[in-house]
Amino acid sequence: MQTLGSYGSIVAALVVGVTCLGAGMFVSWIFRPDRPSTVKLEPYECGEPPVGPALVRFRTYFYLFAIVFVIFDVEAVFLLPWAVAFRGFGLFGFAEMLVFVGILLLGLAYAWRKGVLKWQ
Amino acid sequence: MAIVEKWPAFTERFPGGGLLLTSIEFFLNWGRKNSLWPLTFGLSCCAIEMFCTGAPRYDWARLGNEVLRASPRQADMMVVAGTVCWKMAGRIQRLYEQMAEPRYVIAMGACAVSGGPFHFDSYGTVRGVDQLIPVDIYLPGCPPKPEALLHAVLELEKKIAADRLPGRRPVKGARP
Amino acid sequence: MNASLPEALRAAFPGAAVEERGGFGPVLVLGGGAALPEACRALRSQPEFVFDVLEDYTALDEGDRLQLVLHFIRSEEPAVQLTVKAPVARTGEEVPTLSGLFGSAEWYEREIFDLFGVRFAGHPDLRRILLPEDWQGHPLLKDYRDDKTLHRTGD
Amino acid sequence: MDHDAFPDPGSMTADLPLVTDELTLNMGPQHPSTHGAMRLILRLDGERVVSASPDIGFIHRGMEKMAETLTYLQYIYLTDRLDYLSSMLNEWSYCRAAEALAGIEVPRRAEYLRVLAGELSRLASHLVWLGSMGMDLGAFTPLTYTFREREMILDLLEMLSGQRMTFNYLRIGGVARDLPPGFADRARAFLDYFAGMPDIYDRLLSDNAIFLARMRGQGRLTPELARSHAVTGPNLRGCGVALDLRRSDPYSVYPDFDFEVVTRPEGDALARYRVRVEEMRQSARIVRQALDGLPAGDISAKVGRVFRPPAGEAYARVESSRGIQGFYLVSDGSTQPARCRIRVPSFANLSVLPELLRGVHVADIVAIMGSIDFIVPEIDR
Repeated sequence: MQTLGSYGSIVAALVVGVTCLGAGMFVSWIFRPDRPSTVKLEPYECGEPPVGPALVRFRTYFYLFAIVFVIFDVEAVFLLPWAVAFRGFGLFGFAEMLVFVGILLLGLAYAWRKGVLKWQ
Repeated sequence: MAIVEKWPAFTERFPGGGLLLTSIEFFLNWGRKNSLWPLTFGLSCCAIEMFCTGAPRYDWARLGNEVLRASPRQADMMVVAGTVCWKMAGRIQRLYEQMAEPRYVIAMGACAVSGGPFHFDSYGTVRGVDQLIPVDIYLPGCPPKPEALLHAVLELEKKIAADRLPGRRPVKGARP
Repeated sequence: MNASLPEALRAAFPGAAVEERGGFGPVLVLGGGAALPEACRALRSQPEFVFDVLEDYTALDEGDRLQLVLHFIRSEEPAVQLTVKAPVARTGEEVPTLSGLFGSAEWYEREIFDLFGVRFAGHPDLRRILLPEDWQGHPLLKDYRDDKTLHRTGD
Repeated sequence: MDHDAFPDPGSMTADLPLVTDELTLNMGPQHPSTHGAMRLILRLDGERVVSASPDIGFIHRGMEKMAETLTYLQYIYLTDRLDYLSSMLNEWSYCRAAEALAGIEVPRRAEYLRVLAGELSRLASHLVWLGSMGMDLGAFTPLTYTFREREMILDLLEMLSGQRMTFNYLRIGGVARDLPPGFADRARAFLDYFAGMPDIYDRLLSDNAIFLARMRGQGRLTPELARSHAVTGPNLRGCGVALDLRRSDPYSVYPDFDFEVVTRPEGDALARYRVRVEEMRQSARIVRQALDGLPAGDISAKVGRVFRPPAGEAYARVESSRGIQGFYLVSDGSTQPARCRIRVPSFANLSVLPELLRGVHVADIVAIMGSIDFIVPEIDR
């Protein structure tokens, strides 16, 4: 493992992940009965035959909500690796992250002021 | 046609095949019978007794059906708890069809078994849910006490334990 | 107050018969279904009646004709009860709806139509409320034969 | 001048109304929060409800027709299947109607036993409501608490009548059995244990910030709308109208008991919730007074084996856990009623739902329906 350096552990983790997932899916593919019927494939609506089209033009408001969520979700993704190696950065790393979070807080304040978070 | 319809019959012909298949069946059935997720499907009085079975005193989570699933896609067992009427009949069939295989049905209460107190004079009641969907366990009582429902689930587990993979030769003398 | 209710009824509704009945309040028998709306409007608005809650609205099958039965109470004194009856022909008679006066009448009338077959003129949404849409016949009539073949699993 | 043919680009800003379609959604017969098989056809505009129309009748067994083919005594056990959470109260209104038909005088001890069993049954019904109300809003803990207390009540009622939910305990003219030995002190032990429970429910739910935020101001019911739709019971008392048959039209031996009729002025879901939790305390008080003041005497009036009331009609009512529950019996002198009309509180209470749900968010539908506390088999009969 010495020669592979730190990448070896990443490859090992990847391999173990894929094989476990693959094995699980393979076993279930072998044993599961597969008898599709027209009623089974219909969308489930509390026991009713589905009524009305599902592809309906939603209000644009759902899209705004989704975007605000994605922004802060991505922020969390960046926070995680930083938080793991937090000890090594010292004051500089901390300040750097403060600036990053600060900019996003600015975005949140703007969204809040514009009333995006309030459902009309 | 799923692959599971073909390979058991194929491996049965080999000398060790039968042993391999029965051990596989044992593990499959052991997994299925100990995690029967019931569909929340209460109609009338028996539904409240089903809640009591889920409540702390009788607690059918001990038998593995902890999670009461609202949608048939994630449910294994449908407990028909209450009076089945003609207006609901079509919906019950649709819900049963939309459940994933392998699925099991417990007809809980005299109403679901045979129309119960409404067997004779009611114009709106289906005399027994087995006119609509195949039923595995019939549980009498009006309403049956939670202990009786726990007993019904145990009987269902015995029945699941005897399940066999599709395509295998039937065991001589076994119940159909 | 309660003792004079039958007299007040006789005074207000000369054409209708007022019967005394044990502990459940007097019975006002109207001439026919057509007299219902203004009778109920009077019962609700006039100061000596103030029957503002239509507690129950149902029908009876009396062989040759049906009888609409309405139970009224006063929300201030629910002890005071009043029953209003109105004879209706078995088929073919359109009774004017009360859903304008009382919100509860809308569903009660749908149920009477569903189980007795009495049609209500001016009802916003007169269709079956309890039985499936394609059910034949009106079950609570005495001559209703429960035909087993009718029952399908149609939804 | 075709200049106006093209609108000024500046005017095409974002505030043009974007037409979006309405989504029709089935909150169908099989749904965890419709408290039974009741379908709600929702027309939604995004998160807001445009209109909601209930579709009922999925558990319509035709019990009113069955009464015409069963004798008076045979029908008692069917009345338990109406509002099976508090079925003693249904039996009570049916027996009162039959007794009024035949003019039977019920002895005082039987009346006390009926009050005792009825109030215990009301307590059990409110406990189920509280548990499922919490579960509807996502709180699972209240269910485990309330069902534990309810099991104790069911043990008491099982001791008394032999059944947990469908008791068949009352008879025309009295009750079927006297108190079993040891019932009184077991009941008192339960009452002492239950005395502190409503405060625990308050800590669990009533003062929970999320619960308050979801319940306060939802489904506001005005007294006029309630009167017009003949809404009765805790829903009506939740909007300030003190209409409780036990006090306003005192039947049976209720004048001997001292309890308060609980009302709240606001009329929203939280007010109905507080009315019911307070009613639990009142019911416990009544049960204790019934136990202490139980008179001696026989438990049933003399009624012949064949009950054949004179021709006539009677309409008797009882304050059930959901409202005014009454039976309108018309007898033609035979052993079977000519007509048995069941006046059911949930039918009227549900008819007000479409008005309450107009313009509401989808998530609040569950809170409002839970606060109205209707039972579907009682609606469909």
